[in-house]
Amino acid sequence: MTNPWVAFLLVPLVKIVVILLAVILLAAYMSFFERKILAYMQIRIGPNRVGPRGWLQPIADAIKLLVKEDIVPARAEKLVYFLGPVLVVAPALVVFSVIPFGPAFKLFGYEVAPYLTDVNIGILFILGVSSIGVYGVILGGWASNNKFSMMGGLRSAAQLVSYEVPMGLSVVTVLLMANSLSLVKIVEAQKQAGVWFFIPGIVAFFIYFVCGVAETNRNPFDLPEAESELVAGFHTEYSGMKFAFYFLAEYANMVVISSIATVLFLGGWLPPFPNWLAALWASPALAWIPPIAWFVLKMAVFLFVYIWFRGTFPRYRFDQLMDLGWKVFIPVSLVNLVAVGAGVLLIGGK
Amino acid sequence: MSFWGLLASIVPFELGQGLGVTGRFLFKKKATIQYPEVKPVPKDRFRGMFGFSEERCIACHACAKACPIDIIHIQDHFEEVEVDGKKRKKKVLDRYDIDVKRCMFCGLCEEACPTKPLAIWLTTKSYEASAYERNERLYFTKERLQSWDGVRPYPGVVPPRQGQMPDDPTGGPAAGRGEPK
Amino acid sequence: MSNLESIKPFPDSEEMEISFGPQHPATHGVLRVLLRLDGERIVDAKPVIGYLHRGTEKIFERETYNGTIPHTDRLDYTAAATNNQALVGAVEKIMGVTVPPRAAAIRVMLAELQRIASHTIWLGTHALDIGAQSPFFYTFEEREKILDLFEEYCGARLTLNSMRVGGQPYELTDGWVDRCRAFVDQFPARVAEWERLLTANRIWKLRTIGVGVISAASAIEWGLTGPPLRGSGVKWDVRKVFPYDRYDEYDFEIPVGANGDTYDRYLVRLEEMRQSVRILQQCLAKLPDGPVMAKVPKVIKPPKGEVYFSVEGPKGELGFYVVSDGGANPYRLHVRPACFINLQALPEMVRGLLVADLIAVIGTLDIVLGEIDR
Amino acid sequence: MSEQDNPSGAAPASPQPPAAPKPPWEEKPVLPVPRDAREQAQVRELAAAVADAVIEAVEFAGQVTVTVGRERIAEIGRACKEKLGYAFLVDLTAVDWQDRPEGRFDVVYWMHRHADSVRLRLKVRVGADTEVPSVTGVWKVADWMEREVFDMFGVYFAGHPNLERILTWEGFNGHPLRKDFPLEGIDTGAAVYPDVFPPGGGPVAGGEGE
Repeated sequence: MTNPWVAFLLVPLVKIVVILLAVILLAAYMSFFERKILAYMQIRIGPNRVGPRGWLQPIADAIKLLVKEDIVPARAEKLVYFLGPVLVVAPALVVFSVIPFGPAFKLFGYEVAPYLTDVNIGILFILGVSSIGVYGVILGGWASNNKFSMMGGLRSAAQLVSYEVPMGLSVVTVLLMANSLSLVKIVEAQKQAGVWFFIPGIVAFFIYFVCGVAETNRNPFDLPEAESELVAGFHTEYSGMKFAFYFLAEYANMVVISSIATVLFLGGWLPPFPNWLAALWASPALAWIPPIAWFVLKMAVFLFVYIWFRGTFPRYRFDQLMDLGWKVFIPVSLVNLVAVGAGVLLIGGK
Repeated sequence: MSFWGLLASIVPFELGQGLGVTGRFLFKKKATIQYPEVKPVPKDRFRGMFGFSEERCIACHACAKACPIDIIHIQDHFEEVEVDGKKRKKKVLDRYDIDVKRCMFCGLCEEACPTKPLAIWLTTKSYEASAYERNERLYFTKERLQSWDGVRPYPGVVPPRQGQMPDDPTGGPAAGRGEPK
Repeated sequence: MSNLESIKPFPDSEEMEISFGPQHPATHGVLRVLLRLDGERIVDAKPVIGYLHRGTEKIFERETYNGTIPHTDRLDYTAAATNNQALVGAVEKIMGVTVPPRAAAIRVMLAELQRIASHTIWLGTHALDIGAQSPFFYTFEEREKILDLFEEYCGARLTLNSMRVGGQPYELTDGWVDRCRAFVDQFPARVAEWERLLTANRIWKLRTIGVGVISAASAIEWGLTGPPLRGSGVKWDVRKVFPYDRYDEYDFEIPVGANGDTYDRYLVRLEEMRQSVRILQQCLAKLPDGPVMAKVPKVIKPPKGEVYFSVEGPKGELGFYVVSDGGANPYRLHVRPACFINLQALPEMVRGLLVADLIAVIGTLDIVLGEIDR
Repeated sequence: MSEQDNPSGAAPASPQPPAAPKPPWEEKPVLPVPRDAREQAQVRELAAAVADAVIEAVEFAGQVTVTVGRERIAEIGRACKEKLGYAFLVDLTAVDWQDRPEGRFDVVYWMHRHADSVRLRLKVRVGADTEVPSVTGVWKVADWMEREVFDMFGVYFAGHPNLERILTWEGFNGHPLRKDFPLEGIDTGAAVYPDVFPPGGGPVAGGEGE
């Protein structure tokens, strides 16, 4: 740390730009991969016309959405209609500020951490900020002045609120095991414990992931935008850049959920199986792989499962979704919380 | 309920089974045909663009009568032609128009045609007859019917009157078609 | 009629009217359903149809009898062969024509292939409505194979125009039988694959079991035919009751459901596909030789009279009522559309359910607007 | 080929080869002829169930048509359903005989009995401006069928719960399946953008939509 200006201003600024660009690009390419993988599951080829094998498709989509006419329904509530996409996309991007993509490393003599900041209440911050997104959805649905949008917005609100509870409860089990709210510390705790938390917290892991699918409104919980029922749900009336914001937010949220799952349950940037295959881990064969690659790999597995779900499952009905959330996941995660707590006490924990 | 039934009702095995099906399809051969580059081959009996031959046509109007939606318009007159030194009256076509934009490609005109080989047939394997302006481009006079101005013929198909006459539908592509009765 | 108190837990709540369609992704075309909703619960539904009305029955009156066949292709455009079969059957009945056995066998094969094709579309779209995307593509792949067979036989894939009064216009091509057999042999495995995706799936079961229930008695009362009727447990099939085109020579079962809900209708249709495969195998095994066209006059002029003839289409009983005044054009040619009459029971079936169930019920009725609106 | 013949039919309509070696499809088709069916079991049954119901009974191509009085159709329909077991109304339609003196329209009911799988056709003759009693009270399925007949022919059904147009739109002028309705249709005044889509033609090249 030679120059404080570099440490306090330049490094965070560069990090912000890099993370933002990376996330936006990732979300855009996420849509590309989704289309490709879905197509391959459905014996099709998928986008393959723009660029070599279709690799420039997301760029073309982005340009199309940018230059598209931005239609505002005549009887929409203009300000709120504008606010909706902003409220959705901003929290989705803000959350990335606390996600640790890897351990700190040295670059040109500076200590650089591949994350914007390590807040000691990181996980609370994420839960808090990401729930703001629901306002964007419900306000956008209401402001469109369309009955289908309205229903989509209401469904989404109910769904997000009910699935936040079991999700939070399953996160708490990890906190019990790691004894910290900081995401970096949680990863380090997994390194110390020598076991990733998805093994002791298998139930919590499962609940977290399913609730994450529900939180991001993805199949089989994609009711707010179920196109066969509600046309396109809350974003029926949105077009152009505003629609792109909703779209971006959905994919960014998927990345958020996957990366949190990676951090909490799959050991973040740690190479696989610290204790069982310690020899392999320590061996130079895997050592050359940068930690951030492990993180991305694990995240990609989650994202693939997201797409796989979408390619396979039918959709729940709204009341069945609520049943599942309140009557299954919340009791199970409560019991699981108690069990994990007891386990931590018995083993001695910290 | 047996133990396994209970277990199956809690653990979603059957969802995993479904995931297995879609997962397997990930690696299967894809069904997509890259259309403009790869053209699907129509079958021999495929009813595509019209083939028409003016010299075979005897102007009997059977096709126009058979057409369910009356899109074949024929006008003719008699002319004196000298055949083997004898003067004979012969029907000459003035107009043979098909309003292809309304055509259902049902093939009833082809079935009604009494000449052998047929004067009008649809087994040309050509299907790229789309146009930007339907009223002009998809109205085929007898000249256009024989030159296929505006139709992209299927590779290997020669428009009527260009080069040689295409294969006779009675002897060529549609061989084996059972004669009614 | 369901009782309103049980539907409306909050009697003071305001009802919302929503126009579901005609431009809606899940109404299978241009069906419009006027819904009165209490929250998401359907208080009343009123189908509004006619957006695809083309006056087919009026057009029939100016055509010759063979000229009407291309128009029937466009009624239920997912099942052109059975439409053709019903029409030529009606005209043959009023003419007193007997079809040669080979022609009848070809008709049966075309009709059963068409039934499979129609049911595959139904399965794909029904699953897509309920949210499962992939079966749509898997089923359409199979359907393409059937359409290839149709194309090879009669030159068209969708609007077949494949039958004539008195028999069949074409002989089978060389190798058609082998290709058909190849298709038929691999098809049951594909059905089993689709079943692995859906039949045991708990989400699919949640969405379909107990949804859109109609009892056997009220199914008859509402005039349902085809799989919706059989799903309610009524063992009734025109192929068995009034065997046409020598259907009595084939050995097949009529699958029936028990509860009359969406899941039962789903199972019935899947089983019907397997039974169609069975009929096809029998057809291919003992395809009779001989002519494919009976001796009929060139200009068809039936005697004065009236005749109704129906076949078991993929959607239900498809009938044609021919009134002839002795001329070469039908005096009146009325279609008894299966979808039109099946759709009529929709309000009865969805009252008190949720919007999402409406989609499932529309899907399970397997309507085609071309036949409803004519 | 076997059809929906009545087992009680006196003679099957489908041609029978008269012990000739030629199969029926190589013979000229034997046209069915109408014959009186008053003595057939189905008609007798009906006559026994409802007194003086049968005005005329004809059997043609194995299908029995009974003409009944217009005013009594609902009553006869109910008797057919409840006493004779015709629980399933297969079809209901109308035929326009434009210049017939005894009433312009035939309204045709085609019923099915599940017990022995026989079908019976009822027919009433209706004048241009007389009403027919609705059978929706007997068979629920008749609801849309009667609406369709009303829409297409302009036959009014008395006692129908919701007699409105079904295939054409509310306010359409005329009844398309009447013989005097022009085949090419009428000017309904329903052009959406008359300047872009002039009457009598498709869209003009280069025209701009709204």
